[in-house]
Amino acid sequence: ETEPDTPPGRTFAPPSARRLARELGVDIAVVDGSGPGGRIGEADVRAHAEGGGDHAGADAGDSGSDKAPAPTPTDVGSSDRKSAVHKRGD
Amino acid sequence: MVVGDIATGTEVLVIGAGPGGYVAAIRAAQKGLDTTLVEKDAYGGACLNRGCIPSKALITGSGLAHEAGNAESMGIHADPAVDMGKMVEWKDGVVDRLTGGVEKLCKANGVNLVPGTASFVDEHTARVAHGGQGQGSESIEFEHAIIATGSRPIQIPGFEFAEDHVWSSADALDADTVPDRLGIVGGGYIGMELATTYAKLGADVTVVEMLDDILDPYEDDVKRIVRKRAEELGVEFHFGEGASEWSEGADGGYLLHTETEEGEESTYGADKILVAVGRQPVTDGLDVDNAGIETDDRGFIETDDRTRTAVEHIHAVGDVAGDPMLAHVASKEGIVAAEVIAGEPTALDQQAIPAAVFTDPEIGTVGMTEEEAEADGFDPVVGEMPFNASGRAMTTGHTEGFVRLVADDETGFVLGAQIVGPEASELIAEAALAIEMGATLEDVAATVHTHPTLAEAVMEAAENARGQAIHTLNR
Amino acid sequence: MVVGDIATGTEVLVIGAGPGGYVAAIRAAQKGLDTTLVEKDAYGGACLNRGCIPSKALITGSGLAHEAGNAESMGIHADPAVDMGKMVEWKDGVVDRLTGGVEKLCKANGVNLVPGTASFVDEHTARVAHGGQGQGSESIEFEHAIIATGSRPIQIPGFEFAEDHVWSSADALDADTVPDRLGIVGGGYIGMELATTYAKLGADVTVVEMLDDILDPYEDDVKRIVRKRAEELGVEFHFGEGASEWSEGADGGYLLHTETEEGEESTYGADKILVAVGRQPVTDGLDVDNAGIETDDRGFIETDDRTRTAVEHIHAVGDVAGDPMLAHVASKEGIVAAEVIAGEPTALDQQAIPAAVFTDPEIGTVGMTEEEAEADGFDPVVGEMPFNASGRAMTTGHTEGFVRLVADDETGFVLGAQIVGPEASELIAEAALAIEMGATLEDVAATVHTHPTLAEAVMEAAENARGQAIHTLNR
Ligand SMILES: Cc1cc2nc3c(=O)[nH]c(=O)nc-3n(C[C@H](O)[C@H](O)[C@H](O)COP(=O)(O)OP(=O)(O)OC[C@H]3O[C@@H](n4cnc5c(N)ncnc54)[C@H](O)[C@@H]3O)c2cc1C
Ligand SMILES: Cc1cc2nc3c(=O)[nH]c(=O)nc-3n(C[C@H](O)[C@H](O)[C@H](O)COP(=O)(O)OP(=O)(O)OC[C@H]3O[C@@H](n4cnc5c(N)ncnc54)[C@H](O)[C@@H]3O)c2cc1C
Repeated sequence: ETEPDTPPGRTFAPPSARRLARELGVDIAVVDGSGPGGRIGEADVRAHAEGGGDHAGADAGDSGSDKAPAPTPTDVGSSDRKSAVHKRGD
Repeated sequence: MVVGDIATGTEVLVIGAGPGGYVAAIRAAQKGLDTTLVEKDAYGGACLNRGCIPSKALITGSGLAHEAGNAESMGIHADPAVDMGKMVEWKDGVVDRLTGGVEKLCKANGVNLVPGTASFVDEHTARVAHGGQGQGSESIEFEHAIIATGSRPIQIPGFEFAEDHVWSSADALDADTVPDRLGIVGGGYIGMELATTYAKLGADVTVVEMLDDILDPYEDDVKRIVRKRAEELGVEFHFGEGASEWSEGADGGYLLHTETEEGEESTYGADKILVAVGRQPVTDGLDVDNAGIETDDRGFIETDDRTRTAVEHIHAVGDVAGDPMLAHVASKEGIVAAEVIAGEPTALDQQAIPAAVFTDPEIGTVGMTEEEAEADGFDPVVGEMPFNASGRAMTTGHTEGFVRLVADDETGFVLGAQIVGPEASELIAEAALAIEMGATLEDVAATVHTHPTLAEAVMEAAENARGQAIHTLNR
Repeated sequence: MVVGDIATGTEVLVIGAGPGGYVAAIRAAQKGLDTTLVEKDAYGGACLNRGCIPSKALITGSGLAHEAGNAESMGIHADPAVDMGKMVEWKDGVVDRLTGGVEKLCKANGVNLVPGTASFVDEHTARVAHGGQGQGSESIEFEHAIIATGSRPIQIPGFEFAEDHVWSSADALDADTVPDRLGIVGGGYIGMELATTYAKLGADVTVVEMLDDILDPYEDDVKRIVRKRAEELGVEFHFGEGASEWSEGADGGYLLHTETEEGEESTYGADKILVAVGRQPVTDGLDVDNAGIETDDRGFIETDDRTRTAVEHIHAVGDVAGDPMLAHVASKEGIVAAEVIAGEPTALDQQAIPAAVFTDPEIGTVGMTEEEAEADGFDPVVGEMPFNASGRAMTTGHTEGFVRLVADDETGFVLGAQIVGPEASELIAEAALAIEMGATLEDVAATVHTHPTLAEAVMEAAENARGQAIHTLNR
């Protein structure tokens, strides 16, 4: 039985992405984050699980995920919440 | 000394030193821009001098006196006497420290302060008339301008503001005695904050509101809690009635006359009549048309998501730029204006704007209601935690209200929050960050929240939306 | 009626109904597991009955009385009299409602409640001795167990707890009168919360602490603010002194004897002596060795990041599982234990645990200090906002303290926050969410914060770290 440990030190990923990593058996410490500063989102975790390391960008809507990495408030120009969510999530 | 018409130049001219203007000026100066801030009255604008700050100070004072006088069940016996003049003096001290601070911060950041009234001469020139007799005026040439002239209370026909009987909100915040009977026209947030304040100070408060409830934009269950508590405090409400006129009463006080849509008339005795029916933008005397700018039919200046007016190098921020007319919106817009002028890619891209009402209990909201989320095409899921199930709320003696989170069912993204209860104005900050960060219900629920705190209720509401709250039953 | 030794079976046996155990039991039942919760004393454990909740209730009561009695500068004249018996009665009412609520929530979620004292027979069997004379016992077979037996106050030699003179924290929360002089041994958070409470209730409080300051784990500038305020309230501190013994005084009270490391002796008069020097795990009589579990040299049960003990199907949560001994940590661990047993991929993967001290002013901290961040290999950048520059703080009359954010300079990630000031316990929630989400300083700064709120100070601290705060000078 493989059960990824919670990595020591800080992990820059939201709780949902950390939980997903455990669910998929991914060691989140080796996932490349596509968010600001290398923040890891759920799409990054899924991309890692599927593609062996190469991450899909935060805006890549084709990662097959129904959830998406945390957006950044510098998403200029999308004053419409819904379109912002869908852009990140579809 | 008579100062003639001298001409100076500046990169950024900011007109009005309220929370829109002074924040814009400081940020512009921080970005290395030569910045001039013109203010005709008092630093800090409406917010610091006769709005947010003085109202919150009196809410604290009246709240403390009232709470201490009603804590027998806690074993506290007190019969507090309030010296209203002294309380207002204390409030004035707070205001003075803050407005003095604003002036100092502007100077420390290198903003040129120019007292006076500004008006546009053309697209790149303003004239500043200095106050006082024979003080002359100066011409200022600017590369960019930020209009932040704010708003003033709306007057209604027959109710000219006059301190001895018809109060504006500014008068209500500067009274030296508590009137025995206070009639309030308008049950919006300013009317309700002042109704609560004066009821706690011992006035018999009557609120007359044209609509059929208080606090128009809020949801029914939010309004109900605030209205019920106000009624407990002795506030009397008359809905569906518009103020038509006032007259002198036989007892030395005044009579407030109202009329329903059907023409039914009523009369309420009052020693002061506070009119708080809304605020209108201040652009008169500003001659914006000289700069090629038009105002809309309500007097507001239209702007885009970079706070630019139709004339690209002239921005407008704060109350003068339209709804929501809130201090933190003015400041946010001020920052965006300054950074856009500095060439940065800043924009009004916030996902949600929090707002608070400092009634008893407080209201804090941010983002979408369930109904709005539905209208926006989401399939919303809702979680609630009532404060009467919160240990922390019980230990504060304040258990009215709830935290409600609205999220997208499919993705779990938090879309909105409605909080009514103790410290709602503070608790909404976490929800606002959750929305901006694109946090899910799981993220909020998995974040460890200190025990015992009111903020735990935010976590519990997230768990409730997921069907697994601990301290409340899941539906 | 004498009940014989009956045998039952359960999927999950939870021992102890404090915030660790009852939360674990409810979550386990929510996950569809057949769950039995054994409690020998009172639902809610130390936290609800003689810890978090009663202390916070008395902090509210004493705080309100004190504040109302010291608000002349606000124009409020009151001379509150506190009926301590009544205040404790009110506190008891709060506790009763909460413990009753815990029992109801357990039942509503389908948890089997078994009153009694549990001990392990073997790896899959526990015996529960029912309370009262001749009440017999029962055997319970379990697939999984969660040990949540909590902690009790440490006694020091020569200071056996005895209500008429040597108080534990539980006694201090149950007094019916305020002692004229209260001696407190221990300047940790429990000692300091009670020192503040009793000082506000009018006692002459003396705190004796072996170390050279209060609140050991906190930073100097945080401690200083709380210590100074306590001194203003009349609390007298004696650092570097250990309590050696007590004796009867000539005046009917007692004498608290202390000694420095160098053997220097002092004596302080006191009518009650409160010993608050820490808490130790409760495992006696539990016979954990029968289940193959060992305790460490301090008596704690070691666990992994899934709350499992060395025996994989037996978990331990809360105070009995070691530091930090906090209610919300117990609850978090309880949830993890239940979900791990239910086969879910939950773990103790939180990035930071917030903690609060409910002194005057409050302290709220989460994550790393600047020093810790450095030690951890980060290049930390720090931003601060003092509350004396916060408009909201001024309007509440409480301006001591500050918000400090610690972030990684390179990426901007928020690593920690230290808040001391009004509502610090609530404000820390936003910082905790920021850390869990991997938010940057820019994220926090760009989130619109309601004006006027204390939470704006979190935003300002983020801006200060970026060199562009508006309401405080940037360094
Ligand atoms: C009683 C009350 C309570 C309130 N409470 C809250 C609250 O709790 N939270 C909140 O967010 N909002 C609150 N508000 C609203 C808040 O005060 C406004 O949204 C805010 O002040 C708008 O800021 P501003 O900078 O746009 O304009 P203002 O604050 O109105 O400032 C405009 C400034 O421009 C100056 N000016 C105008 N014309 C000229 C000119 N031609 N030349 C030079 N100077 C000029 C004015 O003298 C003024 O100082 C409250 C308002 C009131 C009345
Ligand atoms: C004065 C004071 C103030 C505090 N304030 C705070 C605060 O503000 N915030 C905070 O986070 N923490 C606070 N704490 C700490 C907090 O109370 C503990 O961290 C928390 O109660 C631990 O929870 P627990 O479930 O591990 O154990 P406990 O709450 O100790 O519960 C353990 C339960 O197990 C039962 N039990 C023990 N052995 C057996 C057995 N063999 N069979 C059956 N039942 C058994 C006990 O009767 C008890 O009910 C405070 C503590 C004190 C004393």
